[in-house]
Amino acid sequence: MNAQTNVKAAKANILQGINAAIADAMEEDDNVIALGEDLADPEEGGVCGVTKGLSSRFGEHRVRSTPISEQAIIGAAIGASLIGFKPVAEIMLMNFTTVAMDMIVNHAAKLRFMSGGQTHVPIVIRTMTGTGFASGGQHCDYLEAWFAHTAGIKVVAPSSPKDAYGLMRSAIDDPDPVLFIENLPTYWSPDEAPEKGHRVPIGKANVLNEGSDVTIIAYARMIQEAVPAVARLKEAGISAELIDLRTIAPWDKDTVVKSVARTGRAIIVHEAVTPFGAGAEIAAVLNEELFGKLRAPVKRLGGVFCPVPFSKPLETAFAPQTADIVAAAEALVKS
Amino acid sequence: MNAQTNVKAAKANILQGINAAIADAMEEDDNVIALGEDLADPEEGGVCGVTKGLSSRFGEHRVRSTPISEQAIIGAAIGASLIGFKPVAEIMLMNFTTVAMDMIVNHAAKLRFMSGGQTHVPIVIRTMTGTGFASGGQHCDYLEAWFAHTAGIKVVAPSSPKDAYGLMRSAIDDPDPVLFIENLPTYWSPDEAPEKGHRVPIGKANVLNEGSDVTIIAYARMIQEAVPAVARLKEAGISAELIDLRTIAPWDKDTVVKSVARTGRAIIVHEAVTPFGAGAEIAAVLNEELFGKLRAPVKRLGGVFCPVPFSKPLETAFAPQTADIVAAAEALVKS
Amino acid sequence: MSNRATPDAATQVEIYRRMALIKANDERSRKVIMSGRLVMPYYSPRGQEVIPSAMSVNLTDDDYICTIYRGSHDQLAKGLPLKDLWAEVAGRVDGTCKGKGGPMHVTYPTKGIMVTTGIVGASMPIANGLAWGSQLRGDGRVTVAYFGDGASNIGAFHEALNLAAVWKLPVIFVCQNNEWGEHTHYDKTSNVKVADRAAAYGMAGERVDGNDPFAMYAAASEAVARARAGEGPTLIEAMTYRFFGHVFGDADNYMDKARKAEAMANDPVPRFRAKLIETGLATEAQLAEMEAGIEKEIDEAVEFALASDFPGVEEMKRDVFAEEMA
Amino acid sequence: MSNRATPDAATQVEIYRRMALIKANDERSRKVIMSGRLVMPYYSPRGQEVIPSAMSVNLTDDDYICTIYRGSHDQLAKGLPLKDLWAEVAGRVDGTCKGKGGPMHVTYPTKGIMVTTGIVGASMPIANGLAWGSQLRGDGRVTVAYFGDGASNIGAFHEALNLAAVWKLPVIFVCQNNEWGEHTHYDKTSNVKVADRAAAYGMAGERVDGNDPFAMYAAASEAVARARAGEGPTLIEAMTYRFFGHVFGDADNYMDKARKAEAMANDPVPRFRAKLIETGLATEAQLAEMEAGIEKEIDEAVEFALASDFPGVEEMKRDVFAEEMA
Ligand SMILES: Cc1ncc(C[n+]2csc(CCOP(=O)(O)OP(=O)(O)O)c2C)c(N)n1
Ligand SMILES: Cc1ncc(C[n+]2csc(CCOP(=O)(O)OP(=O)(O)O)c2C)c(N)n1
Ligand SMILES: [Mg+2]
Ligand SMILES: [Mg+2]
Repeated sequence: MNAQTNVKAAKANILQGINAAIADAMEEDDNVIALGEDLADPEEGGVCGVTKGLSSRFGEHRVRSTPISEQAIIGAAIGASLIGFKPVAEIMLMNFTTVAMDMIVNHAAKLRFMSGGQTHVPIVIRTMTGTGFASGGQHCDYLEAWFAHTAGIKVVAPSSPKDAYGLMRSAIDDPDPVLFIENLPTYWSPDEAPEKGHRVPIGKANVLNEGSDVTIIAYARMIQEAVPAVARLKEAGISAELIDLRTIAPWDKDTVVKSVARTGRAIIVHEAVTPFGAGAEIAAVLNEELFGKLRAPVKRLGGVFCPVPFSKPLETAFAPQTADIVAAAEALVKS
Repeated sequence: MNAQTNVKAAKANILQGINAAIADAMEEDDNVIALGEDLADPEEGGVCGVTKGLSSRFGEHRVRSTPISEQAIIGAAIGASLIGFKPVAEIMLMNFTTVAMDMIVNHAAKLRFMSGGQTHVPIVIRTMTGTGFASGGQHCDYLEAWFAHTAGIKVVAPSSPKDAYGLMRSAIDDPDPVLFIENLPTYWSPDEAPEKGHRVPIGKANVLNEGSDVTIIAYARMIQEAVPAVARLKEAGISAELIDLRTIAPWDKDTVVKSVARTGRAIIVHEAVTPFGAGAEIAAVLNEELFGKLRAPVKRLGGVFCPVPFSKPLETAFAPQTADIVAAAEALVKS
Repeated sequence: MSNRATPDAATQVEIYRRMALIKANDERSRKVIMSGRLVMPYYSPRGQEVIPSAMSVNLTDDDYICTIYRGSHDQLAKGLPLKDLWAEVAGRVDGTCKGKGGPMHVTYPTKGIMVTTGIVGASMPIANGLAWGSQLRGDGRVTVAYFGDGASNIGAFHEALNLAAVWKLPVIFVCQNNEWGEHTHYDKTSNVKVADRAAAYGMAGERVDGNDPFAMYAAASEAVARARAGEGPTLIEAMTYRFFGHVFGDADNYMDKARKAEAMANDPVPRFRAKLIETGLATEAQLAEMEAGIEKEIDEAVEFALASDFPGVEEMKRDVFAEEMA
Repeated sequence: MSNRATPDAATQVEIYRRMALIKANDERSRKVIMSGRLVMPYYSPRGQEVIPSAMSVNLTDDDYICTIYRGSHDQLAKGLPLKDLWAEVAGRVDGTCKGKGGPMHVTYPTKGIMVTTGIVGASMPIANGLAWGSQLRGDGRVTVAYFGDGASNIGAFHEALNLAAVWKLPVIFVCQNNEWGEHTHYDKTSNVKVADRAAAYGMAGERVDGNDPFAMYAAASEAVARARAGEGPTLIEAMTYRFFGHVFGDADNYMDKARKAEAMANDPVPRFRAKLIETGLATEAQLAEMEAGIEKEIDEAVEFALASDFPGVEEMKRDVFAEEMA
C-alpha cells in the first residue's frame, strides 16, 4: 500500500500542474493575481476547477471572479500589469478570445513597443480548448496561429503536468504577455508530477523521443496521438523523432531544424485547421533552412478545413489521429 | 481638350471602383444594403468617401450610418443576410475587426455549416488598412492570415480600380461571407476604369507580367512595389513573372503552382508581418507540390515582426519595398 | 396589472401545453443522457418553461427568434418538431442541421428559429439584423432575442440594445434571469436589475415574474404589439430560476440549497397546471391526456433519432461554403 | 451648485494656465503641420481645454490617466513635458516613446500618463486595471479614463463601467462629449445622455458643462474624493464642442455652421481668461506674460523636436519583447 501511495503522490494531472504553478507563484509574489469568470472558490474555482483553492488561500481580492466581460477581464489585467502586478487572466474557452482580441492584440501585445519600452504587460492569458467533448463549432477551435502572427505576445501549449507547471511558472515570470493554451480533454490525464519551482523555458522544444527516419513535431493533445504513433512506427521499423514544441511563438527553430536536418523528413501535427495554420510557418522555415536537404516534402497534419462538427464520428475525424500520423510517416519514408 | 477628357473619363481610382460596384449592385438588387460608421451622406459617405452618394441615391434606410459598435454592425449584417439581404458592412479599419471577431469568425463564417446548410451569410465586410500614413501601431495591420485560417469566409484584396470593382461585384454576388480588404494609401491611385457589370472571379489570380526566371506573388499595395521591381529586374536581365493573388482565401493554387513550376523560384510579398503570415501557407504548398523541382528556396517578404512603428523612417522600413523585391529576386536567381 | 393583456382560455391551455412539452423533454433528455444512450453538452431549461411559452403564443411561424445553448425550451415553444431536435442532439443526419450543429446550434428557419449560439451575448446583435430586415420590408415580423442574466454584462448586449433603440427595430430582448451565469450569482456581477438598463438606451423595459404565465404573457404581448406597430424594441427581464447546474453533470454545489428548494417547491409547471384545473379551463383528465400525448411524441422522437444514421465524413466538406470543398 | 467644491484663486489660475497651454499647443501644432514641417495624424482638442485642466488640478503625478488619440490636452494637463511630446509626434528618438508610438500612443508614466490608445473604447477597461492595482495596494491613487461621446456606444464602455461599479474601483470615467464621433453627430447614435447610463451600473454620474471650469472642477473634485474614499467610480459626461474636423485635414462640411460659430464665439479659453481678470485673480499683464512664457516653451520644444534624431531601424527589433529580437 505504502509504495503505491508514493507512486500516487508522484503523479499529477495537467489541471493540478497549472493549479500548483499559480499557487506557488502567488505564494512567492504578492503581485501575482488572478481573474476570470467563476475563478474564485464560491464559484468552484473555475468551471473545471483549475483555480480551485486559490481564493480561499490568497483571498478573493487576489483571485477574483468576474462578470462575463472578456474585454473588461483582459483590460483589467493589462492595467494592473502596467504598474507591477502579474495578472493571470482566464478567457474560459479559446473561441471567446474573439470578444477580447482588441485588448489582446492591439494593447497587451503592443504597449511595450508603442511606449518605447516605458511600459510592458507581464500578463498570462489562460484559455482552454480542444475537440473531443462534442461541444461543436464554437467551443473547441485552436487559434494559436492568430497570436503567433502577432508581434509582442508569446504562445505556449503544454502537453504534460510537468510542462504545464513549468511553462506556467515561466509565463508568470515572463515580462511580456503569454497566451497559455490548455487542452480541455486532457486536463485529467495523469503523469509525472512537477517539482515545486520547476521551470520550462519559453521557446524551448522538448525531444520526447529520438529517432532517425522522420521528425514528428506536435504540441498539446496531439502529443497523445503522436506517442502511440511513434511506438507503432517503431514496430514497423521506422525510427521517429518526436518533438513537443511546447512554445508555438517563439518556436524553437534550432531544435526543430537540427532534428529535421538529421532525419530529412518532417510531419507537423496540430489540431487547428491546416490552411494558414502554425504548421505552415514551420514548413516554410524548414523548407527554407533545409533547401535541397530534405528527403521528402514536409507534411502537415491539421484539422479538416471546416468548423468543428458536433456529430461524434465527424468530430473524431476532424483532428489528426494516431493512424493519420503513422500513415503520413510511412508515406514519407516510402516516398 | 476632347481627347484628354476621354482619356480622363476612362480613368478611375480604387475608391471610385468600389463606390461604383456597390452603387451598381444596389441599383440591380434591392436586397443590397450597406451599413457602417459615417457611411451615409450626411456623414460624408465614410471617412474617405468610399460610399459617397449612395444614401442620397438609395435612401438612408438602405445605406445607414451606425453608432461606433462593430459587433452590432456585423451582427446586423449577419441577421439581415439570413433572410435574403446582401449587406455590405464596413469595419472602418482592419485593426477594428478585433472588436468584432466573434461575429465574424464564430458566426458569419460558421452559420452555414452549423445549420447544416439551412442558413447562409452572404455579407461583404469592407475594411481598409495599410502603412504609409503615419498612423502607428493600431491602424494599419494586415490581418488577412487570421481570416484565411478560418473555414467559411473568403478574403479578397484588390490592387486596381478594375479589380476593386470586379471583386466587389463578385463578393456581393457570393452566397458566403467575404472579407474585402481595401488599401488606404492607394485609394486614390488612378488606373483603367472598370466597365459596368465587370466581374473578377473570387479565387482567381491575375498574371500581371509573364516571366521565366522567378515568380513574384503579391497583392494589395505590394503590387505597386512589385511592378517597378519587375521593370528593374528586366533591366538586370531577370525575367520575372508577377502574379496578383487578388484572393487570399481560397487562393489560386493552380495558377501559382503552375507558374512556379515553370520559373522554379518564388517570392511572396505581403505587408503583414512575415511569421505565420499568408506567405507561410503559400510557401508550404509550393514546397509540397514542387518538391525537388524548385531551383531556390521560396522567399517570403513581409512586414518586420513588430507593431507598425510611427516614426517615418521606421514605418517606411516596415513593409517590403521595390528594392527588397529586386534584391530578393537577384539573390534567388544567383543562388 | 389588471389593465394588462390577459391570455384567453385557449391561449392559457396552449401556454401550458408548451410548458409541459418543455418539462417533459427536459426530463427525458436528462434520462437519456444518464442512461448513456446519448452524449451531448446539455443545458437544462428546467424551471424556465413559462418564459418562451408565454412569449411564443404571441408570435407566428413568420416571426424570428435567436437563442442560446440553453435554448431547447425556446426552440420547442417556437414549434421545433421533436424528431428534428432529437436527431440533431444525437448528431444524426436527420437532425435540423444534419447533426453538424448539435444542441448549441439548433436552427430551423421553417419555424423562425434562425440562430442558436454558444457565445454569450451573440444572440442580440444578430436579432437586430433580422429585425432590420423586417423593418426594411415592412412585413410586420418581430424578432425575439433570448439570453441570460450573465449576458447582460457583455459588450454585445450594450451595442445591440443601443442600435435597436436608435433604429427603432422590431426586436424584443428577453433576458431569462435565472440568477446564475455558470457558477456565478447575478448579484456578484451587477449592481442593478437588468431591466433598469433599458433606460440607458431610451428603450421600453420591465422586470416581470417570468414564472408567472400571466405576467409574462402581458409583457410579451405588449412588447410584440409595440414592435409590430413600429414603436421600437423592448427589454424584458423575466425572473426565473435554474433548477439544475449550469450544464448536465455540474453538481451545483455553489447554489444555495434553501433557495433552490424554494424555487423547486414553486415549480411553475405544476403550479400553472393546478391553476388551469382550478379555474376550470381544463380537467385533470384532459391535461393527463395531453401529457401522455407529449410523452408518446417524445418516445417516437428519441427512437427516430437513435435509429437515424450519422452523417458521413464527406459532410465536413459540405456547407463550409455554398460550393463543396475539394 | 452653490454648495459644490470651488477652486481657490491659485487653482483657478492654474486651470487657466493649463488651458492656455493646450490652446497654444494646438494652434502651434496645426501651424507646424500646415507649414509641412511635420506629418502626423492630428486630432485637435481645441474647444475641450477646460475638461482635463479642471480635472487634473485635482490629481497628483501619482494618479493615472488613460486617454485616446485626441489626447494632447489630457496629456499636457497632466504634466507631459512639451519637449517629450513634440519629439514624439515628430517621430524622434527623444520623444516619450522614442518616436515609435506617435501622437496616438503617447505614454509618460512619470506623470501617470499610462496609455494613449487609438481604439475607441479601449481606455476604459485598462483604466480599471490601474485602479484595481491601486485598490489592492491601498495607495489612494485615482485613475481617470478619458473617452469621447462616440465611445459610449461600444461594448468596452459597458463592460468596463459595470466591472468598475461592481468592484468599486477608484476610477473616473470622463466622457468628453464634443457632439461628434468622426462625422456622426451624437444624437444619431444614442437616445439618451451619456450620463444617464451611470444608473445602469449603479454608479454615480452626472452631465456637466465641460466648458465651465467651475462646474467641471466641482464634478472632478467630488469624483476624485469619492474614488479616494473607496466609494467607487463616477461617470462624468462633460459637454463641450469640437472646434475643428475630426482629424487635421477634415473639412468638416458635415458640421452645422451656425452651431459651430456659436461654440467658437463661446470659446472657453478667452472666456475664462476674461473672468480671471474681471474677478481680480490675475491681471492682463500677468496672463500675457504667462502666455508668452508658454509660447516660448513651445518654440523651444518644436525646435528641440525637429533637431532631434530619428530612431534607427534597429529600434524595430527593440521593445517588441523585453529581449531584443534576432
Ligand atoms: C463570450 C463568452 N464568454 C463565456 C462563455 C462561457 N459561458 C457559457 S454559458 C455562461 C453563463 C451564461 O449565463 P447566462 O447569460 O445567465 O445564461 P444561462 O446559462 O443562465 O442561461 C458562460 C460564462 C461563453 N459561452 N461566451
Ligand atoms: C473600435 C474602433 N472603431 C472605430 C474607430 C474609428 N474612429 C476613430 S475616432 C472615432 C470617433 C470617436 O468619437 P468620440 O468617441 O466621440 O471621440 P472624439 O474623436 O470625438 O474625441 C472613430 C469612429 C476606432 N478608432 N476604433
Ligand atoms: Mg443565467
Ligand atoms: Mg466625440
